[in-house]
Amino acid sequence: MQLTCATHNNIKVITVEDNRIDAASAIRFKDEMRTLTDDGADHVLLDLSGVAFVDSSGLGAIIASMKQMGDGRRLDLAGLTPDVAKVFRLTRMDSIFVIHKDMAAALQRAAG
Amino acid sequence: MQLTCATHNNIKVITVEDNRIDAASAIRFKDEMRTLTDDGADHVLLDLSGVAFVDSSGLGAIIASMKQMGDGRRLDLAGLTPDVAKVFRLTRMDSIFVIHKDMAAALQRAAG
Amino acid sequence: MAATAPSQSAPLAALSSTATELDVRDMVEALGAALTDAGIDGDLRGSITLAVSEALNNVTEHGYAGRAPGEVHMVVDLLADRVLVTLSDSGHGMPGGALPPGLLPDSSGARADLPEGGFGWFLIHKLCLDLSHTRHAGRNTLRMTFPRYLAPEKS
Amino acid sequence: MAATAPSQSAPLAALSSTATELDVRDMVEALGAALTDAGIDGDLRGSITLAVSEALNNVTEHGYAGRAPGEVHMVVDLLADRVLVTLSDSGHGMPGGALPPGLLPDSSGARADLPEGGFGWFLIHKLCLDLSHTRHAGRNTLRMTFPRYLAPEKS
Ligand SMILES: Nc1ncnc2c1ncn2[C@@H]1O[C@H](COP(=O)(O)OP(=O)(O)O)[C@@H](O)[C@H]1O
Ligand SMILES: Nc1ncnc2c1ncn2[C@@H]1O[C@H](COP(=O)(O)OP(=O)(O)O)[C@@H](O)[C@H]1O
Repeated sequence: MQLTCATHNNIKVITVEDNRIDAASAIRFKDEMRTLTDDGADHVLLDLSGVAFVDSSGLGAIIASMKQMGDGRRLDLAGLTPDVAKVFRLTRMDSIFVIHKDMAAALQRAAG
Repeated sequence: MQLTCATHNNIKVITVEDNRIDAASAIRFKDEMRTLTDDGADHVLLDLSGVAFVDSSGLGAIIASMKQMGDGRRLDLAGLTPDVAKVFRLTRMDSIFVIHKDMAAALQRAAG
Repeated sequence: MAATAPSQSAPLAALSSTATELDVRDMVEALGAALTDAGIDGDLRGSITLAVSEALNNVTEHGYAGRAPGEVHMVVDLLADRVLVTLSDSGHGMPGGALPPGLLPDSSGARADLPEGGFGWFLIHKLCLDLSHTRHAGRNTLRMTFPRYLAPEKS
Repeated sequence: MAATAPSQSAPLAALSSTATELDVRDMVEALGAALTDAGIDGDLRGSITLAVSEALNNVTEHGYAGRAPGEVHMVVDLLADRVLVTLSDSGHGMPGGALPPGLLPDSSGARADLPEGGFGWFLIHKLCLDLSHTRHAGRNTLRMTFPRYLAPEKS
Protein backbone atom coordinates (compact mmCIF):
# COMPACT_ATOMS: atom_id res chain seq x y z
CA MET A 1 0.00 0.00 0.00
CA GLN A 2 1.57 3.25 -1.11
CA LEU A 3 0.26 6.63 -0.07
CA THR A 4 1.84 9.96 -0.99
CA CYS A 5 1.32 13.22 0.77
CA ALA A 6 1.27 16.95 -0.11
CA THR A 7 -0.21 20.19 1.22
CA HIS A 8 -2.31 22.64 -0.81
CA ASN A 9 -4.13 25.67 0.65
CA ASN A 10 -3.70 24.29 4.16
CA ILE A 11 -5.29 21.04 3.09
CA LYS A 12 -3.30 17.87 3.54
CA VAL A 13 -3.75 15.83 0.39
CA ILE A 14 -3.13 12.09 0.61
CA THR A 15 -3.01 10.25 -2.69
CA VAL A 16 -3.49 6.50 -2.89
CA GLU A 17 -0.96 5.13 -5.35
CA ASP A 18 -2.28 1.55 -5.36
CA ASN A 19 -5.21 0.76 -7.60
CA ARG A 20 -7.11 -1.22 -4.98
CA ILE A 21 -7.99 -1.02 -1.30
CA ASP A 22 -9.27 -4.47 -0.46
CA ALA A 23 -9.16 -7.07 2.28
CA ALA A 24 -5.49 -7.76 1.55
CA SER A 25 -4.46 -4.14 1.96
CA ALA A 26 -7.08 -2.60 4.28
CA ILE A 27 -5.11 -2.90 7.51
CA ARG A 28 -1.98 -1.50 5.94
CA PHE A 29 -3.98 1.37 4.47
CA LYS A 30 -5.48 2.21 7.85
CA ASP A 31 -2.08 2.06 9.58
CA GLU A 32 -0.45 4.30 7.01
CA MET A 33 -3.34 6.73 7.19
CA ARG A 34 -2.82 6.89 10.95
CA THR A 35 0.85 7.73 10.48
CA LEU A 36 0.10 10.36 7.85
CA THR A 37 -2.70 12.04 9.79
CA ASP A 38 -0.98 11.91 13.18
CA ASP A 39 0.41 15.41 12.68
CA GLY A 40 -3.04 16.77 13.49
CA ALA A 41 -3.89 18.49 10.17
CA ASP A 42 -7.48 19.71 10.47
CA HIS A 43 -8.46 19.09 6.91
CA VAL A 44 -7.36 16.00 5.05
CA LEU A 45 -8.35 15.18 1.50
CA LEU A 46 -8.00 11.62 0.27
CA ASP A 47 -7.38 11.44 -3.47
CA LEU A 48 -8.85 8.18 -4.75
CA SER A 49 -8.60 8.97 -8.44
CA GLY A 50 -6.05 6.21 -8.98
CA VAL A 51 -8.12 3.57 -7.18
CA ALA A 52 -10.25 1.34 -9.39
CA PHE A 53 -11.54 -1.02 -6.70
CA VAL A 54 -12.56 -0.72 -3.06
CA ASP A 55 -14.35 -3.58 -1.34
CA SER A 56 -16.14 -3.46 2.01
CA SER A 57 -12.87 -4.04 3.87
CA GLY A 58 -11.37 -1.07 2.04
CA LEU A 59 -14.45 0.99 2.79
CA GLY A 60 -14.19 -0.01 6.44
CA ALA A 61 -10.54 1.07 6.45
CA ILE A 62 -11.45 4.49 5.02
CA ILE A 63 -14.18 4.88 7.66
CA ALA A 64 -11.73 3.79 10.35
CA SER A 65 -9.20 6.35 9.08
CA MET A 66 -11.78 9.06 9.50
CA LYS A 67 -12.76 7.85 12.96
CA GLN A 68 -9.19 7.62 14.19
CA MET A 69 -8.69 11.30 13.29
CA GLY A 70 -11.19 12.17 15.99
CA ASP A 71 -14.00 14.69 16.06
CA GLY A 72 -13.39 18.20 14.76
CA ARG A 73 -11.08 17.07 11.96
CA ARG A 74 -12.27 16.42 8.39
CA LEU A 75 -11.46 13.62 6.02
CA ASP A 76 -12.87 14.48 2.59
CA LEU A 77 -12.69 12.29 -0.47
CA ALA A 78 -12.03 13.19 -4.09
CA GLY A 79 -11.78 11.54 -7.47
CA LEU A 80 -13.92 8.46 -6.88
CA THR A 81 -13.86 6.21 -9.92
CA PRO A 82 -17.23 4.65 -10.84
CA ASP A 83 -16.90 1.34 -9.00
CA VAL A 84 -15.58 3.08 -5.90
CA ALA A 85 -18.40 5.64 -5.99
CA LYS A 86 -20.84 2.76 -6.13
CA VAL A 87 -19.57 1.21 -2.88
CA PHE A 88 -20.05 4.53 -1.09
CA ARG A 89 -23.49 5.04 -2.65
CA LEU A 90 -24.80 1.53 -1.89
CA THR A 91 -23.67 1.63 1.74
CA ARG A 92 -24.94 5.25 2.14
CA MET A 93 -21.43 6.30 3.12
CA ASP A 94 -21.73 9.01 0.47
CA SER A 95 -23.85 10.89 3.03
CA ILE A 96 -21.19 10.59 5.73
CA PHE A 97 -18.21 11.83 3.73
CA VAL A 98 -17.86 15.05 1.80
CA ILE A 99 -17.05 13.75 -1.66
CA HIS A 100 -15.55 16.00 -4.31
CA LYS A 101 -15.61 15.24 -8.00
CA ASP A 102 -11.86 15.69 -8.33
CA MET A 103 -8.90 17.38 -6.70
CA ALA A 104 -9.38 20.66 -8.57
CA ALA A 105 -12.99 20.91 -7.36
CA ALA A 106 -12.00 20.01 -3.82
CA LEU A 107 -9.22 22.60 -3.56
CA GLN A 108 -11.33 25.26 -5.23
CA ARG A 109 -14.18 24.66 -2.83
CA ALA A 110 -11.80 24.88 0.14
CA ALA A 111 -10.24 28.06 -1.22
CA GLY A 112 -13.58 29.73 -2.10
CA MET B 1 -24.69 -58.25 -5.18
CA GLN B 2 -27.36 -60.93 -5.15
CA LEU B 3 -27.76 -63.45 -7.94
CA THR B 4 -30.27 -66.29 -7.97
CA CYS B 5 -30.11 -69.40 -10.07
CA ALA B 6 -32.55 -71.83 -11.73
CA THR B 7 -32.61 -74.31 -14.63
CA HIS B 8 -35.22 -74.32 -17.41
CA ASN B 9 -35.02 -76.51 -20.55
CA ASN B 10 -31.35 -77.27 -19.84
CA ILE B 11 -30.61 -73.55 -19.67
CA LYS B 12 -29.08 -72.20 -16.50
CA VAL B 13 -30.89 -68.98 -15.69
CA ILE B 14 -29.10 -66.48 -13.46
CA THR B 15 -31.21 -63.59 -12.24
CA VAL B 16 -29.65 -60.39 -10.93
CA GLU B 17 -31.58 -59.32 -7.87
CA ASP B 18 -29.79 -55.97 -7.41
CA ASN B 19 -31.00 -53.04 -9.45
CA ARG B 20 -27.55 -51.86 -10.47
CA ILE B 21 -24.25 -53.32 -11.65
CA ASP B 22 -21.79 -50.48 -11.29
CA ALA B 23 -18.21 -49.77 -10.25
CA ALA B 24 -19.08 -50.52 -6.62
CA SER B 25 -20.47 -53.98 -7.38
CA ALA B 26 -18.75 -55.05 -10.60
CA ILE B 27 -16.03 -57.17 -9.01
CA ARG B 28 -18.48 -58.93 -6.74
CA PHE B 29 -20.77 -59.60 -9.69
CA LYS B 30 -17.96 -61.12 -11.70
CA ASP B 31 -16.84 -63.30 -8.77
CA GLU B 32 -20.35 -64.57 -8.12
CA MET B 33 -20.86 -65.25 -11.81
CA ARG B 34 -17.69 -67.32 -11.74
CA THR B 35 -19.00 -69.38 -8.83
CA LEU B 36 -22.40 -69.90 -10.46
CA THR B 37 -21.02 -70.82 -13.89
CA ASP B 38 -18.22 -73.06 -12.60
CA ASP B 39 -20.43 -76.15 -12.92
CA GLY B 40 -19.86 -76.06 -16.65
CA ALA B 41 -23.42 -75.48 -17.90
CA ASP B 42 -23.21 -74.96 -21.66
CA HIS B 43 -25.93 -72.41 -21.95
CA VAL B 44 -26.34 -69.67 -19.38
CA LEU B 45 -28.97 -66.97 -19.57
CA LEU B 46 -28.51 -63.81 -17.53
CA ASP B 47 -31.81 -62.22 -16.58
CA LEU B 48 -31.27 -58.47 -16.29
CA SER B 49 -34.93 -57.49 -16.09
CA GLY B 50 -34.53 -56.24 -12.55
CA VAL B 51 -31.48 -54.11 -13.33
CA ALA B 52 -32.12 -50.44 -14.02
CA PHE B 53 -28.53 -49.28 -14.32
CA VAL B 54 -25.30 -50.73 -15.68
CA ASP B 55 -22.25 -48.52 -16.11
CA SER B 56 -19.07 -49.35 -18.04
CA SER B 57 -17.65 -51.21 -15.05
CA GLY B 58 -20.80 -53.30 -14.90
CA LEU B 59 -20.62 -53.87 -18.63
CA GLY B 60 -16.99 -54.90 -18.25
CA ALA B 61 -17.98 -57.37 -15.55
CA ILE B 62 -20.63 -58.94 -17.77
CA ILE B 63 -18.10 -59.25 -20.59
CA ALA B 64 -15.58 -60.72 -18.16
CA SER B 65 -18.19 -63.24 -16.99
CA MET B 66 -18.67 -64.39 -20.53
CA LYS B 67 -14.93 -64.59 -21.17
CA GLN B 68 -14.26 -66.57 -18.01
CA MET B 69 -16.77 -69.20 -19.16
CA GLY B 70 -14.41 -70.03 -22.02
CA ASP B 71 -15.09 -70.75 -25.67
CA GLY B 72 -17.87 -73.16 -26.61
CA ARG B 73 -20.19 -72.03 -23.80
CA ARG B 74 -22.87 -69.37 -24.22
CA LEU B 75 -23.84 -66.46 -22.04
CA ASP B 76 -27.03 -64.92 -23.38
CA LEU B 77 -28.80 -61.91 -21.94
CA ALA B 78 -32.48 -61.25 -21.44
CA GLY B 79 -34.78 -58.52 -20.17
CA LEU B 80 -32.58 -55.48 -20.72
CA THR B 81 -34.27 -52.37 -19.38
CA PRO B 82 -33.92 -49.27 -21.58
CA ASP B 83 -30.85 -47.70 -19.94
CA VAL B 84 -29.07 -51.04 -19.83
CA ALA B 85 -29.89 -51.74 -23.47
CA LYS B 86 -28.39 -48.34 -24.32
CA VAL B 87 -25.01 -49.22 -22.78
CA PHE B 88 -24.84 -52.38 -24.86
CA ARG B 89 -25.96 -50.54 -28.00
CA LEU B 90 -23.54 -47.61 -27.65
CA THR B 91 -20.54 -49.85 -27.00
CA ARG B 92 -21.63 -52.25 -29.81
CA MET B 93 -21.71 -55.08 -27.28
CA ASP B 94 -25.23 -55.83 -28.53
CA SER B 95 -23.50 -57.51 -31.48
CA ILE B 96 -21.36 -59.68 -29.22
CA PHE B 97 -24.09 -61.05 -26.98
CA VAL B 98 -27.28 -62.79 -27.98
CA ILE B 99 -29.89 -60.57 -26.37
CA HIS B 100 -33.46 -61.75 -25.83
CA LYS B 101 -36.37 -59.45 -25.20
CA ASP B 102 -37.38 -61.29 -22.05
CA MET B 103 -37.12 -64.67 -20.35
CA ALA B 104 -40.16 -66.10 -22.10
CA ALA B 105 -38.71 -65.25 -25.51
CA ALA B 106 -35.31 -66.63 -24.55
CA LEU B 107 -36.64 -69.95 -23.29
CA GLN B 108 -39.04 -70.31 -26.20
CA ARG B 109 -36.24 -69.69 -28.68
CA ALA B 110 -34.09 -72.30 -26.93
CA ALA B 111 -36.96 -74.81 -26.90
CA GLY B 112 -38.06 -74.19 -30.53
CA MET C 1 -33.99 -29.73 -4.69
CA ALA C 2 -35.08 -26.50 -6.30
CA ALA C 3 -37.10 -28.23 -8.98
CA THR C 4 -39.42 -25.28 -9.36
CA ALA C 5 -36.76 -22.59 -9.16
CA PRO C 6 -36.40 -20.54 -12.31
CA SER C 7 -33.62 -21.50 -14.68
CA GLN C 8 -30.33 -19.71 -14.06
CA SER C 9 -30.96 -19.34 -10.36
CA ALA C 10 -30.18 -21.88 -7.64
CA PRO C 11 -28.60 -25.06 -8.94
CA LEU C 12 -30.88 -28.08 -9.18
CA ALA C 13 -28.39 -29.89 -6.96
CA ALA C 14 -25.05 -29.18 -5.31
CA LEU C 15 -23.57 -32.35 -3.86
CA SER C 16 -20.26 -33.29 -2.41
CA SER C 17 -18.72 -36.61 -1.48
CA THR C 18 -15.56 -38.58 -0.98
CA ALA C 19 -14.49 -40.19 -4.22
CA THR C 20 -15.13 -43.82 -3.31
CA GLU C 21 -17.18 -46.24 -5.36
CA LEU C 22 -19.99 -46.41 -2.82
CA ASP C 23 -20.11 -42.66 -2.25
CA VAL C 24 -20.25 -41.79 -5.92
CA ARG C 25 -23.01 -44.37 -6.36
CA ASP C 26 -25.03 -42.40 -3.81
CA MET C 27 -24.22 -39.22 -5.69
CA VAL C 28 -25.42 -40.70 -8.98
CA GLU C 29 -28.62 -41.87 -7.28
CA ALA C 30 -29.15 -38.40 -5.81
CA LEU C 31 -28.59 -36.93 -9.28
CA GLY C 32 -31.17 -39.31 -10.73
CA ALA C 33 -33.69 -38.35 -8.04
CA ALA C 34 -33.09 -34.64 -8.66
CA LEU C 35 -33.59 -35.11 -12.40
CA THR C 36 -36.82 -37.03 -11.84
CA ASP C 37 -38.04 -34.29 -9.48
CA ALA C 38 -37.29 -31.78 -12.22
CA GLY C 39 -39.34 -33.74 -14.74
CA ILE C 40 -36.36 -35.20 -16.58
CA ASP C 41 -36.96 -38.89 -17.07
CA GLY C 42 -36.62 -41.73 -19.51
CA ASP C 43 -33.82 -41.79 -22.02
CA LEU C 44 -32.40 -38.39 -21.13
CA ARG C 45 -32.24 -39.18 -17.42
CA GLY C 46 -30.53 -42.45 -18.27
CA SER C 47 -27.96 -40.73 -20.46
CA ILE C 48 -27.14 -38.07 -17.90
CA THR C 49 -26.80 -40.47 -14.98
CA LEU C 50 -24.67 -42.84 -17.07
CA ALA C 51 -22.28 -40.15 -18.33
CA VAL C 52 -21.93 -38.57 -14.89
CA SER C 53 -21.41 -41.97 -13.30
CA GLU C 54 -18.56 -42.66 -15.75
CA ALA C 55 -16.96 -39.30 -14.97
CA LEU C 56 -17.27 -39.85 -11.21
CA ASN C 57 -15.86 -43.36 -11.51
CA ASN C 58 -12.88 -41.91 -13.38
CA VAL C 59 -12.24 -39.48 -10.54
CA THR C 60 -12.39 -42.37 -8.08
CA GLU C 61 -10.26 -44.78 -10.08
CA HIS C 62 -7.82 -42.49 -11.89
CA GLY C 63 -8.08 -38.98 -10.38
CA TYR C 64 -7.13 -40.10 -6.90
CA ALA C 65 -5.11 -43.16 -7.95
CA GLY C 66 -2.17 -43.60 -5.62
CA ARG C 67 -3.48 -41.23 -2.97
CA ALA C 68 -6.18 -41.21 -0.33
CA PRO C 69 -9.59 -40.69 -1.92
CA GLY C 70 -10.23 -36.97 -2.07
CA GLU C 71 -13.41 -35.05 -2.54
CA VAL C 72 -15.56 -34.58 -5.60
CA HIS C 73 -18.15 -31.83 -5.98
CA MET C 74 -21.09 -31.78 -8.38
CA VAL C 75 -23.30 -28.86 -9.36
CA VAL C 76 -26.29 -29.47 -11.63
CA ASP C 77 -28.07 -26.67 -13.46
CA LEU C 78 -31.26 -26.73 -15.42
CA LEU C 79 -31.18 -24.08 -18.13
CA ALA C 80 -33.90 -23.29 -20.63
CA ASP C 81 -32.60 -25.83 -23.14
CA ARG C 82 -29.64 -27.47 -21.44
CA VAL C 83 -28.67 -29.42 -18.39
CA LEU C 84 -25.21 -28.53 -17.12
CA VAL C 85 -23.27 -30.79 -14.81
CA THR C 86 -20.06 -29.41 -13.33
CA LEU C 87 -17.74 -31.79 -11.52
CA SER C 88 -14.68 -30.64 -9.67
CA ASP C 89 -11.99 -32.54 -7.82
CA SER C 90 -8.44 -32.09 -6.60
CA GLY C 91 -7.10 -35.26 -8.19
CA HIS C 92 -4.50 -35.78 -10.88
CA GLY C 93 -4.89 -33.90 -14.13
CA MET C 94 -5.82 -35.59 -17.37
CA PRO C 95 -3.13 -37.63 -19.09
CA GLY C 96 -1.25 -35.18 -21.33
CA GLY C 97 -3.37 -32.32 -19.97
CA ALA C 98 -6.23 -32.91 -22.38
CA LEU C 99 -9.51 -34.76 -22.30
CA PRO C 100 -9.03 -38.40 -23.34
CA PRO C 101 -10.44 -38.74 -26.85
CA GLY C 102 -12.93 -41.47 -26.05
CA LEU C 103 -12.35 -44.02 -28.76
CA LEU C 104 -14.51 -47.13 -28.74
CA PRO C 105 -12.37 -50.10 -27.67
CA ASP C 106 -11.99 -52.67 -30.41
CA SER C 107 -14.30 -55.63 -29.96
CA SER C 108 -13.71 -57.30 -33.32
CA GLY C 109 -11.27 -59.91 -32.05
CA ALA C 110 -11.74 -63.30 -30.44
CA ARG C 111 -13.87 -63.69 -27.34
CA ALA C 112 -10.77 -63.92 -25.14
CA ASP C 113 -9.62 -60.54 -26.46
CA LEU C 114 -12.84 -58.63 -25.83
CA PRO C 115 -12.27 -55.39 -23.93
CA GLU C 116 -13.46 -55.32 -20.33
CA GLY C 117 -12.85 -51.60 -19.82
CA GLY C 118 -11.86 -48.39 -21.51
CA PHE C 119 -15.46 -47.52 -22.35
CA GLY C 120 -15.70 -44.65 -19.86
CA TRP C 121 -14.62 -41.64 -21.92
CA PHE C 122 -16.19 -43.12 -25.03
CA LEU C 123 -19.58 -43.09 -23.30
CA ILE C 124 -19.05 -39.62 -21.84
CA HIS C 125 -18.22 -38.13 -25.25
CA LYS C 126 -21.10 -39.97 -26.86
CA LEU C 127 -23.70 -38.87 -24.33
CA CYS C 128 -22.72 -35.21 -23.88
CA LEU C 129 -23.62 -32.42 -26.28
CA ASP C 130 -20.47 -30.65 -25.20
CA LEU C 131 -17.63 -31.39 -22.86
CA SER C 132 -14.82 -29.29 -21.43
CA HIS C 133 -12.04 -29.73 -18.93
CA THR C 134 -10.13 -27.01 -17.11
CA ARG C 135 -7.35 -27.47 -14.62
CA HIS C 136 -6.32 -24.56 -12.41
CA ALA C 137 -4.24 -24.57 -9.25
CA GLY C 138 -4.51 -28.33 -8.79
CA ARG C 139 -8.25 -28.53 -9.28
CA ASN C 140 -10.06 -30.14 -12.20
CA THR C 141 -13.34 -28.76 -13.48
CA LEU C 142 -15.25 -30.97 -15.88
CA ARG C 143 -18.26 -29.37 -17.52
CA MET C 144 -20.72 -31.74 -19.15
CA THR C 145 -23.56 -30.29 -21.19
CA PHE C 146 -26.70 -32.24 -22.03
CA PRO C 147 -29.82 -31.24 -23.91
CA ARG C 148 -32.79 -30.58 -21.69
CA TYR C 149 -35.48 -32.11 -23.86
CA LEU C 150 -34.04 -34.35 -26.52
CA ALA C 151 -32.29 -37.66 -26.25
CA PRO C 152 -28.59 -36.83 -26.56
CA GLU C 153 -27.52 -40.00 -28.35
CA LYS C 154 -25.30 -39.21 -31.31
CA SER C 155 -25.34 -41.74 -34.11
CA MET D 1 -10.81 -18.04 -21.17
CA ALA D 2 -13.47 -19.34 -23.52
CA ALA D 3 -14.85 -15.92 -24.30
CA THR D 4 -16.12 -16.99 -27.66
CA ALA D 5 -17.51 -20.33 -26.57
CA PRO D 6 -21.26 -20.62 -26.95
CA SER D 7 -23.34 -20.04 -23.87
CA GLN D 8 -24.06 -23.15 -21.81
CA SER D 9 -20.88 -24.85 -22.90
CA ALA D 10 -17.45 -24.48 -21.26
CA PRO D 11 -17.44 -22.11 -18.30
CA LEU D 12 -16.00 -18.66 -18.92
CA ALA D 13 -13.59 -19.39 -16.09
CA ALA D 14 -12.90 -22.17 -13.60
CA LEU D 15 -10.42 -21.03 -10.98
CA SER D 16 -9.19 -22.44 -7.73
CA SER D 17 -7.12 -20.98 -4.93
CA THR D 18 -6.26 -21.09 -1.29
CA ALA D 19 -8.57 -18.84 0.68
CA THR D 20 -6.06 -16.18 1.68
CA GLU D 21 -6.54 -12.47 1.16
CA LEU D 22 -3.81 -12.24 -1.48
CA ASP D 23 -4.93 -15.34 -3.35
CA VAL D 24 -8.56 -14.29 -3.54
CA ARG D 25 -7.43 -10.87 -4.77
CA ASP D 26 -5.75 -12.65 -7.69
CA MET D 27 -8.93 -14.60 -8.25
CA VAL D 28 -11.02 -11.43 -8.35
CA GLU D 29 -8.57 -9.88 -10.81
CA ALA D 30 -8.71 -12.98 -12.99
CA LEU D 31 -12.51 -12.80 -12.85
CA GLY D 32 -12.39 -9.15 -13.92
CA ALA D 33 -10.07 -10.00 -16.83
CA ALA D 34 -12.33 -12.85 -17.93
CA LEU D 35 -15.38 -10.57 -17.83
CA THR D 36 -13.58 -7.91 -19.87
CA ASP D 37 -12.54 -10.56 -22.40
CA ALA D 38 -16.17 -11.57 -22.66
CA GLY D 39 -17.25 -8.00 -23.35
CA ILE D 40 -18.65 -7.37 -19.88
CA ASP D 41 -17.38 -4.05 -18.67
CA GLY D 42 -18.33 -0.88 -16.86
CA ASP D 43 -20.93 -0.93 -14.14
CA LEU D 44 -21.83 -4.59 -14.52
CA ARG D 45 -18.23 -5.75 -14.34
CA GLY D 46 -17.77 -3.61 -11.25
CA SER D 47 -20.83 -5.06 -9.57
CA ILE D 48 -19.86 -8.65 -10.29
CA THR D 49 -16.26 -8.27 -9.15
CA LEU D 50 -17.37 -6.44 -5.99
CA ALA D 51 -20.00 -9.00 -5.01
CA VAL D 52 -17.69 -11.95 -5.71
CA SER D 53 -14.86 -10.27 -3.83
CA GLU D 54 -17.14 -9.90 -0.79
CA ALA D 55 -18.14 -13.54 -0.97
CA LEU D 56 -14.53 -14.70 -1.32
CA ASN D 57 -13.44 -12.48 1.56
CA ASN D 58 -16.15 -14.07 3.67
CA VAL D 59 -14.80 -17.51 2.90
CA THR D 60 -11.31 -16.35 3.88
CA GLU D 61 -12.33 -14.50 7.04
CA HIS D 62 -15.29 -16.54 8.30
CA GLY D 63 -15.45 -19.80 6.34
CA TYR D 64 -12.00 -20.96 7.39
CA ALA D 65 -11.87 -19.02 10.66
CA GLY D 66 -10.04 -21.05 13.28
CA ARG D 67 -8.54 -23.48 10.79
CA ALA D 68 -5.84 -23.51 8.17
CA PRO D 69 -7.00 -21.68 5.04
CA GLY D 70 -8.68 -24.20 2.79
CA GLU D 71 -9.50 -24.06 -0.85
CA VAL D 72 -12.12 -22.08 -2.71
CA HIS D 73 -13.30 -22.86 -6.21
CA MET D 74 -15.03 -20.51 -8.64
CA VAL D 75 -16.87 -21.34 -11.84
CA VAL D 76 -18.20 -18.52 -14.02
CA ASP D 77 -20.80 -19.06 -16.71
CA LEU D 78 -22.07 -16.70 -19.33
CA LEU D 79 -25.64 -17.55 -20.26
CA ALA D 80 -27.83 -15.82 -22.80
CA ASP D 81 -29.12 -13.30 -20.27
CA ARG D 82 -27.32 -14.10 -17.04
CA VAL D 83 -23.89 -14.42 -15.55
CA LEU D 84 -23.63 -17.22 -13.02
CA VAL D 85 -20.86 -17.38 -10.46
CA THR D 86 -20.61 -20.54 -8.38
CA LEU D 87 -18.28 -20.57 -5.40
CA SER D 88 -17.58 -23.65 -3.37
CA ASP D 89 -15.48 -24.21 -0.29
CA SER D 90 -15.09 -26.69 2.56
CA GLY D 91 -15.30 -24.12 5.34
CA HIS D 92 -17.82 -23.64 8.11
CA GLY D 93 -21.47 -23.45 7.19
CA MET D 94 -23.46 -20.25 7.41
CA PRO D 95 -24.47 -19.10 10.89
CA GLY D 96 -27.80 -20.81 11.62
CA GLY D 97 -27.55 -22.71 8.34
CA ALA D 98 -29.02 -19.88 6.27
CA LEU D 99 -27.68 -17.01 4.19
CA PRO D 100 -27.06 -13.97 6.37
CA PRO D 101 -29.84 -11.47 5.59
CA GLY D 102 -27.58 -8.62 4.56
CA LEU D 103 -28.95 -5.68 6.48
CA LEU D 104 -27.27 -2.34 5.99
CA PRO D 105 -25.30 -1.49 9.16
CA ASP D 106 -26.66 1.57 10.93
CA SER D 107 -24.62 4.67 10.18
CA SER D 108 -26.95 7.21 11.78
CA GLY D 109 -25.00 7.57 15.01
CA ALA D 110 -22.02 9.66 16.02
CA ARG D 111 -18.79 9.49 14.03
CA ALA D 112 -17.20 7.29 16.68
CA ASP D 113 -20.02 4.78 16.26
CA LEU D 114 -19.85 4.46 12.50
CA PRO D 115 -19.68 0.83 11.33
CA GLU D 116 -16.34 -0.32 9.93
CA GLY D 117 -17.61 -3.68 8.72
CA GLY D 118 -20.66 -5.85 8.28
CA PHE D 119 -21.28 -4.53 4.75
CA GLY D 120 -20.30 -7.75 3.02
CA TRP D 121 -23.60 -9.63 2.78
CA PHE D 122 -25.49 -6.39 2.33
CA LEU D 123 -23.50 -5.68 -0.82
CA ILE D 124 -23.80 -9.25 -2.07
CA HIS D 125 -27.59 -9.23 -1.72
CA LYS D 126 -27.80 -5.79 -3.30
CA LEU D 127 -25.68 -6.63 -6.32
CA CYS D 128 -27.03 -10.08 -7.16
CA LEU D 129 -30.26 -10.75 -9.00
CA ASP D 130 -30.52 -14.00 -7.15
CA LEU D 131 -28.52 -15.76 -4.50
CA SER D 132 -28.58 -19.28 -3.09
CA HIS D 133 -26.55 -21.30 -0.65
CA THR D 134 -26.43 -25.08 -0.35
CA ARG D 135 -24.41 -27.09 2.11
CA HIS D 136 -23.86 -30.78 1.50
CA ALA D 137 -21.35 -33.15 3.08
CA GLY D 138 -19.25 -30.35 4.50
CA ARG D 139 -19.07 -28.30 1.33
CA ASN D 140 -20.70 -24.92 0.72
CA THR D 141 -21.97 -23.96 -2.71
CA LEU D 142 -22.85 -20.31 -3.19
CA ARG D 143 -24.60 -19.46 -6.43
CA MET D 144 -24.65 -15.80 -7.39
CA THR D 145 -26.70 -14.74 -10.39
CA PHE D 146 -26.15 -11.45 -12.21
CA PRO D 147 -27.82 -9.99 -15.26
CA ARG D 148 -25.72 -10.18 -18.39
CA TYR D 149 -26.59 -6.83 -19.86
CA LEU D 150 -28.17 -4.51 -17.32
CA ALA D 151 -26.69 -2.90 -14.25
CA PRO D 152 -27.84 -5.06 -11.35
CA GLU D 153 -28.19 -2.29 -8.79
CA LYS D 154 -31.46 -2.54 -6.88
CA SER D 155 -32.83 0.67 -5.45
N1 LIG E 1 -10.38 -38.15 -13.84
C1 LIG E 1 -9.22 -38.59 -14.38
N2 LIG E 1 -8.06 -38.15 -13.92
C2 LIG E 1 -6.94 -38.61 -14.45
N3 LIG E 1 -6.85 -39.50 -15.47
C3 LIG E 1 -7.96 -39.98 -15.96
C4 LIG E 1 -9.22 -39.54 -15.47
N4 LIG E 1 -10.15 -40.15 -16.18
C5 LIG E 1 -9.55 -40.93 -17.06
N5 LIG E 1 -8.22 -40.87 -16.95
C6 LIG E 1 -7.27 -41.61 -17.81
O1 LIG E 1 -7.95 -41.92 -19.04
C7 LIG E 1 -7.93 -43.33 -19.28
C8 LIG E 1 -9.20 -43.79 -20.00
O2 LIG E 1 -10.34 -43.65 -19.18
P1 LIG E 1 -11.69 -44.44 -19.48
O3 LIG E 1 -12.08 -44.30 -20.92
O4 LIG E 1 -12.71 -43.99 -18.50
O5 LIG E 1 -11.30 -45.96 -19.25
P2 LIG E 1 -11.72 -46.87 -18.04
O6 LIG E 1 -13.16 -47.18 -18.32
O7 LIG E 1 -10.83 -48.05 -18.18
O8 LIG E 1 -11.53 -46.10 -16.79
C9 LIG E 1 -7.74 -43.94 -17.93
O9 LIG E 1 -7.15 -45.19 -18.01
C10 LIG E 1 -6.84 -42.93 -17.24
O10 LIG E 1 -5.49 -43.10 -17.57
N1 LIG F 1 -18.57 -17.87 4.23
C1 LIG F 1 -19.01 -17.79 5.51
N2 LIG F 1 -18.96 -18.86 6.30
C2 LIG F 1 -19.40 -18.76 7.56
N3 LIG F 1 -19.91 -17.67 8.12
C3 LIG F 1 -20.00 -16.57 7.41
C4 LIG F 1 -19.56 -16.58 6.05
N4 LIG F 1 -19.78 -15.37 5.56
C5 LIG F 1 -20.31 -14.63 6.53
N5 LIG F 1 -20.44 -15.33 7.67
C6 LIG F 1 -21.00 -14.79 8.91
O1 LIG F 1 -21.87 -13.69 8.57
C7 LIG F 1 -21.48 -12.50 9.24
C8 LIG F 1 -21.76 -11.26 8.40
O2 LIG F 1 -20.92 -11.23 7.26
P1 LIG F 1 -20.66 -9.87 6.47
O3 LIG F 1 -21.94 -9.16 6.18
O4 LIG F 1 -19.82 -10.22 5.26
O5 LIG F 1 -19.82 -8.99 7.48
P2 LIG F 1 -18.29 -8.65 7.42
O6 LIG F 1 -18.18 -7.63 6.31
O7 LIG F 1 -18.01 -8.08 8.77
O8 LIG F 1 -17.55 -9.91 7.13
C9 LIG F 1 -20.04 -12.72 9.60
O9 LIG F 1 -19.63 -11.96 10.69
C10 LIG F 1 -19.98 -14.22 9.85
O10 LIG F 1 -20.38 -14.53 11.17
